[in-house]
Amino acid sequence: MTTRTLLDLRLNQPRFQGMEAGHRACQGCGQALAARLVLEATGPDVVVANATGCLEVFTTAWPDSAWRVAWLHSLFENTAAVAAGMEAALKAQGRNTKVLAFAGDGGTFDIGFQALSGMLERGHNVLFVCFDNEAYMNTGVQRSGSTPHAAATTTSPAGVARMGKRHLKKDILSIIAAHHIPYAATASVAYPADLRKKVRRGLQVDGPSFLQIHSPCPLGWAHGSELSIEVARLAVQTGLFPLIELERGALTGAMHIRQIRPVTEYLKLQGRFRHLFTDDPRAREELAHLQALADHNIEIYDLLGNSPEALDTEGADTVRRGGLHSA
Amino acid sequence: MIEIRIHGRGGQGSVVAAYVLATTAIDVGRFAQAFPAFGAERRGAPVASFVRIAATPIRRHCQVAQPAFLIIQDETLLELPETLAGLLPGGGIVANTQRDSQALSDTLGHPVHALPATRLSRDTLGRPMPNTALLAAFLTLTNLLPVAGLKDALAQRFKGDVLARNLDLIDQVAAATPAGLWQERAHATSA
Amino acid sequence: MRQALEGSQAIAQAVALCRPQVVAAYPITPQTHIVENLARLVADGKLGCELVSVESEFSAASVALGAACAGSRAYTASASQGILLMSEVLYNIAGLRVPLVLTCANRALSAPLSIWNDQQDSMAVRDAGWIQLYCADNQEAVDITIQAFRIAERCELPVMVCVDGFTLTHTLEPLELPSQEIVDRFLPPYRFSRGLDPLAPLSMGTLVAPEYFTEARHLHHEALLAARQEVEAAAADWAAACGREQAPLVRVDGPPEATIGMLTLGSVFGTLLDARDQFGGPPVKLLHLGCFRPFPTEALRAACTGLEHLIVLERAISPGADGIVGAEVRSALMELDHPPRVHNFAAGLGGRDVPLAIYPRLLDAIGKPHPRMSAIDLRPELLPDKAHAAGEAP
Amino acid sequence: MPTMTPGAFAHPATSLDFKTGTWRTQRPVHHLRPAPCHSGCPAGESPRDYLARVAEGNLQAAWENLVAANPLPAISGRVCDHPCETACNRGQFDSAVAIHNVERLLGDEAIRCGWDYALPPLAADAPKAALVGAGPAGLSCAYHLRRQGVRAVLMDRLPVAGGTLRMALPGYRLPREVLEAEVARLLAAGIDFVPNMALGRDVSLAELQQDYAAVFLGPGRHRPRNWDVDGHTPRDLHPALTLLQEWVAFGTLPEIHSAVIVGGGNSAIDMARVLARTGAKVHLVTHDALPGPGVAREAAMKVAPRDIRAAEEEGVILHPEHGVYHIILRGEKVAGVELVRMKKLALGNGRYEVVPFEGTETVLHVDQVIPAIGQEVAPDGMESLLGKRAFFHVDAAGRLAGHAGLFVGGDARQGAWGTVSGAVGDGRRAAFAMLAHLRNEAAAQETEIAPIGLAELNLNYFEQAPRAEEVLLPVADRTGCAEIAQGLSAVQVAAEAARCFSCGNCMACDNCWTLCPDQAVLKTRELAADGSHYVIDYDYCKGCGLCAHECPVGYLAMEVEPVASAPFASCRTEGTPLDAPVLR
Repeated sequence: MTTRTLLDLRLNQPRFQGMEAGHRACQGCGQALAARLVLEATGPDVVVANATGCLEVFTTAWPDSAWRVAWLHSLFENTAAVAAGMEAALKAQGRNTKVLAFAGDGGTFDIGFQALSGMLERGHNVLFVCFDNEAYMNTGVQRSGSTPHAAATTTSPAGVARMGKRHLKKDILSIIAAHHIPYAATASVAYPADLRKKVRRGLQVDGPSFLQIHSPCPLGWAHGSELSIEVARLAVQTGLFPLIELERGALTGAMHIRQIRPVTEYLKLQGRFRHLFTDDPRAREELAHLQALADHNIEIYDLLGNSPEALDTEGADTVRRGGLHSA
Repeated sequence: MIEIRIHGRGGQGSVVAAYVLATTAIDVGRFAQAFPAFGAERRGAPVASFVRIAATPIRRHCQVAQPAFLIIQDETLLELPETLAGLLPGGGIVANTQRDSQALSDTLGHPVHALPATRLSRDTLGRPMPNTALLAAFLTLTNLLPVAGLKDALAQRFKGDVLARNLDLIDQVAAATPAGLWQERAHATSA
Repeated sequence: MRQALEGSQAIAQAVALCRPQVVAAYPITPQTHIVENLARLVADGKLGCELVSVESEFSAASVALGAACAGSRAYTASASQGILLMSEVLYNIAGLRVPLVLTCANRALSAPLSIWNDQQDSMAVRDAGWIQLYCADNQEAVDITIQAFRIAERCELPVMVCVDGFTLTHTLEPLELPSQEIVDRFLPPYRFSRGLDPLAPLSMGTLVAPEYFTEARHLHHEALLAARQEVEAAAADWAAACGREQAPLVRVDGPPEATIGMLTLGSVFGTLLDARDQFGGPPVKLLHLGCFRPFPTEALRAACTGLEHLIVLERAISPGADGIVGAEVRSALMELDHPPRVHNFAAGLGGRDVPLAIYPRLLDAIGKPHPRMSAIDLRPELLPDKAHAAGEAP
Repeated sequence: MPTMTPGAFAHPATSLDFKTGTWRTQRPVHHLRPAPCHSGCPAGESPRDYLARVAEGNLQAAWENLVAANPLPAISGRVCDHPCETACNRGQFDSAVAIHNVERLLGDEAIRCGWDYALPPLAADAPKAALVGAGPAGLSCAYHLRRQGVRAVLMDRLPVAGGTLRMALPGYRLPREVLEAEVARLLAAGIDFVPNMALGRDVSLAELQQDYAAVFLGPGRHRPRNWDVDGHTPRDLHPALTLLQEWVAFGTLPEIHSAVIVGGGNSAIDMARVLARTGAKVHLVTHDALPGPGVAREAAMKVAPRDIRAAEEEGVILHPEHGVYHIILRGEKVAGVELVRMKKLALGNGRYEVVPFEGTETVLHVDQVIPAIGQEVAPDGMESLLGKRAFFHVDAAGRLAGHAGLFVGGDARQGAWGTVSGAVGDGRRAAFAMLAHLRNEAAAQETEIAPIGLAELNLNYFEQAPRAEEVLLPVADRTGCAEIAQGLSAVQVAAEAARCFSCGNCMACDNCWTLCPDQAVLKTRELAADGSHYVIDYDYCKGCGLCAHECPVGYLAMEVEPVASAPFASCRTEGTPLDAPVLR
């Protein structure tokens, strides 16, 4: 019987560890977890184009890098174009290494959108993964196109004149779907098995695929670092972040909600919505507005399950002794 | 000119502490400068911030390499070598810890004033924010600036109940700290 | 009255005093606090302007251009990668002779990526045709920002106010903020002669054929050279209004009989002032270049007459060239009867700290052979061996 | 000192050089805690652990874990009132795990497959102990002594072992062949059984104490307590125990048309059911309450809820929280009884007092009253020890004050559980006390750690799932001694094992490993030293608390980061072997 060193054990884990320990993410970072889960599903034969942002900054402080996969960070706005270039080169060399693009919500919804649309329109065989933590976190929580309505950030503060962000969270998935790509889906760190399944589906299709992963940020959303999974799960169970799949623009899959939770259960855990719980009439109006948005999602994506299913919001994360070997 | 370095963890208000200390100095007619160790403060990661206080305008814009005093917001940082790097011989350390000052002084080889700032702030402010208590202790020990100045500086940032609790905390700590214990050390380095 | 303010906060307050009507905001370290403070003022109803939270710096400059052309005083701020992303728009704004003010919180350029301070970003767009003013400290950042609006609107040229990222933007210092009355008297309401007006519908941004292009570029060049007088006039009027002495083109500090000069841009100037007092040594004239575009050739010649050695300490390197500011200083001083020998060094690249001890090292270096352009604070031990050897004097 | 690379590229996984562990102010720690089913079990079983073995498909390993505490699972699986299920956390989620059915199946499988108790061979000079009374207490104590390598000489006044199990438990609850098979296997495993040896008659206590350094007394309670109401007792008064023993032995009962059984224990319920089978109209009166949520265990009937339900189904009319106020006699013959409502009220010092309520009297016309109010210790051979008392006063480990070397367990003990599992537990605790006595060491103190509650589990990870209910014989067929409860199948038992929350112990569900944002939790195929399947790498763990929050079973808890006494304590480099988690 040998006493194994920690490092020996770390190098022999049953799943591929695409991102190693020692990165500088904040405690409880949803994005760090999401990135590792993605690479567990893709495996090592990938090349990654990564946008500027938290993920890129906390994994590659020279001379250290947390990545075990081939990885390139160029700029904030050109990730999809860089990925397209990589895909073209690999196609020219006849290699079937998969190309992944990693970006935050800023790098996907806003500054990187043009390059993304171009890549989708040209049909490059790339899986674009957006880690959506709903604001510019690396620069200290400024509002982005993905920030939810009424959420407070440093550039959409809850002030006297306004209750957090005025505009709505951009419906990026519908815009992506309008490019009629083979596969586009949303996922959440609260449902890792579902997330990994969708990554594998993204890789299998021939042509561009898109995955938007809800990744809580304890710093930006202002909740305890231990609550990241609980918050992510409630986002799905309230209908505010639906887990859906679109193929060629049509809705082909959805994780049904077994027991719909009111949005207040999700909002009250987060400091970015604290101003909605004062006895200001506008706060009550904004809470009603967010509930209406959730109800709308449930209706148009037909999220309410009529009977308990194995993979609905209560069943998908059910644990089994010995863990989920396959997922 | 006096140079002070404040050590904490991302999210513990080390930068606010530096700004409040410099604001206090400026409000009482002194010249001062405060800035964070520039970098991505990750929640939980060790961070430092710097304060310079002087009688004449401070024109330099560079890091503090040899501080005269340290303020330690999280005692686990005492275990990192870089925390004490460059501290002037005999430089005083105000540390947020339950441990005994003398024991720490012997171990670290510098005069240490220990106070349980986290507990004090949790009892009085209702949440663990050690910076106000540590600043109050520092000013009482060094008489560098009047403690009343610190209260005015906080009045610019907080109001209502939060301000009242902070002022109460300052009085508690000032009363429990040996006034002027490091006064001559503060004087010597400010020449 | 004297207040303790963080650099970014002071700049935001200065901008607000100038009553901008459209502010385009996009976050990038270390500039973000400026747009955050402006957003806080708007959210609290203290600043009545349209805050446009754009999706990238390319759009930040474009929104500002559109607003200025449509008749509103426009402002935006950025840094490093953001400046490069908007560079196409920067050339466009200058070429269109559109007045607006941009704060550049100086930060190194990628690659490799750095979020820390040096001046490679503003230097990279020195030929965009903007007026570029550099601030030695946060008081200058306040004063020059306010002057920038008047300079821009009188010269009909955009002004880039360069402030060292972190070392100034994130440093809290005692600052004087002028009253709203003083600024309103100094800065008249925004008026743009060629503004888009349905009643006088001009066409801007036309296609210019070879027959006419040179003349268009010449007018732009003339305007930029003439802007020197406007920069000085603005400084004089502002000094009178606020009571603080201004040094618009070249600030000189040191005994007239000194034969050694040391020139730099930005916050390192304050460090050199303190260092000279601390280390003493031969008399040294310290120069701060407050205006880099238009290049203040006459003012520089006047300041450098009698110098035998002029150390130019830059905060950026143009790879493969003999310095940026150094090269321009050499060419400006060539026609002097006895031009000083220019010793060109860079320091503090990518945020490396520039300590007081840089002063004696510079004085020591000019006594020995040194490359035409090199980083005085290089750490050879970090270099692979063969490049290390090449680092010696040629 | 790193060397700058062209374009500043970095090599893969070099972040491992940067130990983020220094960021922690709290750390996750594996915290093995007892589950409520263990704390609730008088025999000291840990159902969570053997349910885990069942879930892993290893029934023999499950049985071996079970018999480490209770050697008679086939019996207790059938007759125990399973307080473990009342305590089961899952009871507050949907429905408790059917632990007693799992226990029964394991016991039956052991008998069917002949699994070996694997008692260690006795050394030549092994110490020896004598045990009086081969009931569940005696059997358990002998077994546990033999497990510890002590020769156990078990004697009983009857020709066969089993005690109350054999004499008073009807076949429909405990089939004779199951009782005999399991007791026989236990004795055959290495216990010297001496039948027809009555204390006081064939051997004296003094002789025993002379020959054996340690003596265990487990005589049970076999003398019916005299019962009267205001001094009146009917002439033909038959205590339930004697009638029951007669029925169990010979299947005969006196001619009774209607009767009131007085008492709330198992013998009262069994007497009522046996009598109901003869067509008699049977009432059961007890001042105990019906067991259920919110009813204190001391105030409730000490009978498994399923047996109470069965009695009602078979026609017995229950009158809980009632008492017999008068017996209406015609001469010396019973004509009826006057009942009154009563309640067992807690006095505050853990004792209870029965309070009758005037104005609630009713009359029942029956021709017989049968007291089943429990029995007392038959004092023969132990008169000096008992004195006037009805039971032995001993400490938790069965030590009799003032009589070193003498130990008592089972129903003969004051405050006894009155159940099989209680007796088995007494036997085990006494065995360890005797072992300490034989080796003249101080007895080990059993520290009670609070079991883990529902609030400390993360219920998001469990799904509602109905409890497998065993089939019962239809009422019409409950005539002879055919076993009524049919137990669960192996498939149903596996499903129940899968429903177990595994409270307080790792079930290797991978949550901590999957959800750690810093790859600071590493999965081990082998079992780590602390019995879990994961190792926490404190070089990198930042103490965010996610793993502890998302651990379904509450096995991970956060504790304040211990500040090293000497500052600059060096962090562990990855080369050094682990200290805590040595992998086996």
